[in-house]
Amino acid sequence: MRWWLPDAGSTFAGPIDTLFLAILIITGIALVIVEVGLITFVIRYRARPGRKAFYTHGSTRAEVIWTAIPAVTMVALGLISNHYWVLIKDKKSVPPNAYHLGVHAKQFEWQVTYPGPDGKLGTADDFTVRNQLHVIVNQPFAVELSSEDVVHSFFVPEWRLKQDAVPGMQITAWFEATKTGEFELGCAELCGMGHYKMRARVFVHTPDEYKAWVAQQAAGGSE
Amino acid sequence: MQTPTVTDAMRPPYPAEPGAGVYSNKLGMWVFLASDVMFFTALIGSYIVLRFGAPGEWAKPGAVLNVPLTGLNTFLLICSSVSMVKAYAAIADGKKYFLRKVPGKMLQDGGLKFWLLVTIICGAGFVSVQLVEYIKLVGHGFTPSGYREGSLLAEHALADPLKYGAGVAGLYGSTFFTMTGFHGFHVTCGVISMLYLYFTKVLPEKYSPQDYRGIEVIGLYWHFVDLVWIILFTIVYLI
Amino acid sequence: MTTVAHTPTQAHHEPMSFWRKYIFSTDHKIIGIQFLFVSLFFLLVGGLLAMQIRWQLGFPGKPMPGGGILPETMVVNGVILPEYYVQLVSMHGTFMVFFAIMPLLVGVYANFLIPLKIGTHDMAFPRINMASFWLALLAGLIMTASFFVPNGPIRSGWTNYAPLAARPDLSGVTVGQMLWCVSIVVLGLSSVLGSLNYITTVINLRAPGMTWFRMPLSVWALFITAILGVLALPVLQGAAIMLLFDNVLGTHFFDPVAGGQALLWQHLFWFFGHPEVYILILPAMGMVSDIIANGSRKPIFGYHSMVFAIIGIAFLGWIVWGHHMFMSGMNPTLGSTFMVSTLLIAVPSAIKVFNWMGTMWRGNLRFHVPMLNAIGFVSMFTIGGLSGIFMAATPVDIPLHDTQFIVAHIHYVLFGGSLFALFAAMTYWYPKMFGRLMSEPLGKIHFVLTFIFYNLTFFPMHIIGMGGQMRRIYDPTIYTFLKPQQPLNVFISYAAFALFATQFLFAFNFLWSLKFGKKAPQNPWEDNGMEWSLPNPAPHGNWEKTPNVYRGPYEFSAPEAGDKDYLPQYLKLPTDRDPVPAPLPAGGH
Amino acid sequence: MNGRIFSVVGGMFLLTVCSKGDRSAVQAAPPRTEVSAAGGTITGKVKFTGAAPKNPAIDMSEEAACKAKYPTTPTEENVVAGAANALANVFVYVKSGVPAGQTFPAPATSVVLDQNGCRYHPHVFGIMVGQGLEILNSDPVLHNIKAIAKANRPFNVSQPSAGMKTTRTFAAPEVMVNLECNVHGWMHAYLGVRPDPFFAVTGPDGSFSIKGLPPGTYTIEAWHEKFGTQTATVTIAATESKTAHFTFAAH
Repeated sequence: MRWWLPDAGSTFAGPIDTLFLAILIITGIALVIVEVGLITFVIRYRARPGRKAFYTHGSTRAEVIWTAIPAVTMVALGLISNHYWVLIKDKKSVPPNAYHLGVHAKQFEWQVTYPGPDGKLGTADDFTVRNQLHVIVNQPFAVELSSEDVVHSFFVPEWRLKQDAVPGMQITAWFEATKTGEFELGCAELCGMGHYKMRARVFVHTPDEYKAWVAQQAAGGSE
Repeated sequence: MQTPTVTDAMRPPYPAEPGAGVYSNKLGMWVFLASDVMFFTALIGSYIVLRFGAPGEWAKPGAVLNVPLTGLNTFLLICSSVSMVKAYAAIADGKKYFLRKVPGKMLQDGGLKFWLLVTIICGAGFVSVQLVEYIKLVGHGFTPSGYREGSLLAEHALADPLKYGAGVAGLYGSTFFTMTGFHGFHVTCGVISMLYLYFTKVLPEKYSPQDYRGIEVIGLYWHFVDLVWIILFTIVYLI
Repeated sequence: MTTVAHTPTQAHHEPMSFWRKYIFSTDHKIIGIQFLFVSLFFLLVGGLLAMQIRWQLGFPGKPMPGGGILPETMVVNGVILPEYYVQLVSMHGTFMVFFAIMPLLVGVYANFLIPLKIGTHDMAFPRINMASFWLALLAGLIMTASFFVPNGPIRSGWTNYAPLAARPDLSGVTVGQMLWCVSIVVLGLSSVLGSLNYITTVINLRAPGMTWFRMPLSVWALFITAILGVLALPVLQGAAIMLLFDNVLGTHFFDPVAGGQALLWQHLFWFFGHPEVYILILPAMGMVSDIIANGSRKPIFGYHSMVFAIIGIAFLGWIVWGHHMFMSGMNPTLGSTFMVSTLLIAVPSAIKVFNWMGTMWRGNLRFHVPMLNAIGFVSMFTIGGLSGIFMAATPVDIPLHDTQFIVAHIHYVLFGGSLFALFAAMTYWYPKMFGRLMSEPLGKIHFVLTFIFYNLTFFPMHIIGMGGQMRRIYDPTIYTFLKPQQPLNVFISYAAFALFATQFLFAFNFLWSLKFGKKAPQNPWEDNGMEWSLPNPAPHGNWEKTPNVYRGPYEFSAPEAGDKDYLPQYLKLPTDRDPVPAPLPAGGH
Repeated sequence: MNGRIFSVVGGMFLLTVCSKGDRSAVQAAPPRTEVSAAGGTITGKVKFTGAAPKNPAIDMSEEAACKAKYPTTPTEENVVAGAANALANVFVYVKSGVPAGQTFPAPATSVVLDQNGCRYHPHVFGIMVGQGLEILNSDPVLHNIKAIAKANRPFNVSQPSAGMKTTRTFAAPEVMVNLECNVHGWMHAYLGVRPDPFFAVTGPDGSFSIKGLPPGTYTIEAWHEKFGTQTATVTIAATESKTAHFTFAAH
């Protein structure tokens, strides 16, 4: 049984998980304050004969406190989050040495275009594979997302990466896988009856495994 | 139940403290107009977003749409606004219901019945001109989904794609027909309500300087519809 | 002393026919009750759809009991088909948001409470009010009809994202999509007509003495909600019309091939969407404030800050819609601005929660069923509000967006929030509507069971959402990373079935007490509201003579009240002077 | 007052719950004439010249259930070449020449289209107007059958588990209706809808035969998904057998 976020599989996972934990702690504290407060009030101030409620219309001091504290916390949270948000999503954050792949989403499958031996996308030797994403570990990759028909969403939980593929738009999402092995890519945006079946396998190779695979693909065979 | 004493209906009921100071019907119409502003914001906002985000060149003004005729039509609608104000003034300042001779003045100082009738006719005129315009445009091949193949406009667009915005004709048609269509729908509703008021309230002379709420409320609506058309005319026809 | 010139015709009591009095009634209370029964029916429909969803998620591929009655376009050999599953998901959202919770909160309680709580005879425009109900019912019937048309209802979620919803060849839905759009336009009109009625009534028809800051928080919340409704619904109408034209007239608003933009729909929908979700929670907040003050026998803590918190939520609600679209390919810098506004909107909600706790602090708490449900609201809404912060922080939203975590957040705010408040409100104003009291023990059992099963159903959704289970997927078991948490899906399904069953307790209590409930005394909850000065059920036209208001709504345990711990707004104490209505505006215009 | 509200609103409930539409739309069977058992037959062979293009391999590794059904790697069936350049999967039908006024009853048996091993069996086939098409899913995997048609109403049906059966009929003649599965992009099938039984699909040896033709001159068309169409005219005097051969140029 899994009770926490998926295992970390990319460089994003570290900061996102720590931020998740920080928010969990902040909200946890707030939740405990409210729930414990409610329970103690319910027990302590329940109606007893002869008791009269304390007649007050409130206190501005209390209001100021529980306005300022949440406001300050939220602003702090905002500043931290923005730093990572720009790092992950901003176009200029895509590392220059990233390998570029073309991912074309279509109703109910992912068509991944690889640059082929010459390493450049858009040249004659590119080849396209259905529902298989092959990347190299510890090497930044940039996925150029496009969609043919409806909005799909490129989502690899282990990489903490989600980006919608919108028809008519070319969106780049970058990541750097840190763990080898086989993962899964799912579609996170409802795209029709086969939405749940838009599953592709993700392989994170060591550099030479990847080269071998590319060579074998370029030769036209399939494994 | 206590018999209602007839107080001046034009005054707002006694709120606990000075509220908007506007009687309920007028306040209700103002709130409705706010909601209609949001409706047209959605349509016009989308038009602006689509036009600036459009991949190709938008059609040049006047290439497809008949600007001079619609300009005249706009003038007609503005006149109907003026006549609406005259109708409102006629009843609000206690003028007679129908035309009455004013010594020394060429055009008698018309009353509510005359001016509201003028407004209705101008409004109906505006809608019919728009309708004729629609029929002509569709005849030329300008449809909500762009230029119909093999139509006159399609050939023009082929010949001069820049002037006719051939690339984004689909958007051009969609936005044009939706916005002007719904404005036309609003004008038609205005004309129908004015006709209803005309026969049930104005002709039987139910309005008086003490209570002319219906006229003021429909006047508000009419000026709003006229204002929306001025905006639409500028951004759809002129630019 | 002062009356409105055109009081409704009940002034001289000519006997009204059954039809005029109950079916085509212009009495705001009857319209409120009509809304109540229709909305409860649609709540049941929404619940039934939810049960089928839970069956499919808990037991994918296994024949659903009772699935045989459905046509073979939806269920084959008892197994739900994927296209029917996405229809279930879309229709569950649509029915619950538009035809159950919104009418229950705004249709029922704005109609029923506003004239009673501000001391007037009826709404400013009674006939428009009646039209608002019948349009809402018509919209509901049109939406229900979309189940019985070829290709069934929509398949693109209640948010109906554009390219899928705009292209019948891609979604497979033809007539159903048009019916959805038409139903939403009709509902928009009904909601706008209702809202402009509430706004005009609150501004103009308050009784002498009922100043702005003597209005109870429930009326404040309903007033601000009406403003949100009047400004938000037309935008959805515009978007629905554009979607309808894309389906029918072949326009290209959302068709990227011909230059349209897919994101345009998302911007339009969520520009309406976020004020909509505040329409779904503000009335609940208002009514809970009234009930908690009553239950604690203590004035609401920080009345003015509560009012400004409602206004703050309503205002900020207009500038946060982008947080639904962090992942949608929208410019990331927009993501940053929407994050800041979204984080700020958490502050007024925090203020409200702390003020409710402040009200209960050193109170004299009576645990009648409305109070229990109100406390349930506060505790559950807190979790809902806090789980919203996870998604407001944009990097954390990356793994969580469009997963079951969002579904958990929605249900904690909507079910734990609005529905608990509705259970409280329905029980609280039941005597005023029907003259009888709902059974107290049955109400308590229902609350306890609902509270337990509700948490067992929706809390684990946070867990499977963190695990990455995407929203609206037909069969999670085909993903290896979701297999380890499938037992949680099964657990949630069982808890959901139990939660659904518990609701029949409430339904039985509600219907049974109509005829056999204990006769309600004049002021069963010993509350200060103006409505309790009327007999139960309140007569047509409410007061003979517009009542006077002498004090604020929350004078519980006030020193002047002597031995009693409440002091109704309408009670004239010897020291009170009759309120002088505001001077008339000059010139009468 | 409450009793009334209760009964009134109960009535409204019934109003809102409309009864389910009538499911079984019975199709009225028009009166038709019988096909004479004798009549002429047209047989022939379909060949292609040049090298047969290699059918691309299908990587079914994502669907273990389907992959297990193939000893070797399955390939697409774009060009199925038999011995001596024989061309299979060619849909040969009588395009025109059937004497007007003669209508043919749709056979009661329906054509079975089986989805097995993530492939359509048969790949190309014919069906008569009004004849049932029974789509069977023998894979424990989701297939959705999307029929792309212009003359007929398109449909898109899903079959998530094995053993599911869906029946459809076609109201108008159309050559060819494309069937595809969006979940498995390589799955394609082609279906010719004809008002008369005079059609056939070439087997692995490239041969076809159309029987029971009343006397008359017919134009026969041979359709192939990659090589296009070719026509030939044949005249049938009495109960005789004529031949018509087609040769496509491989490209």
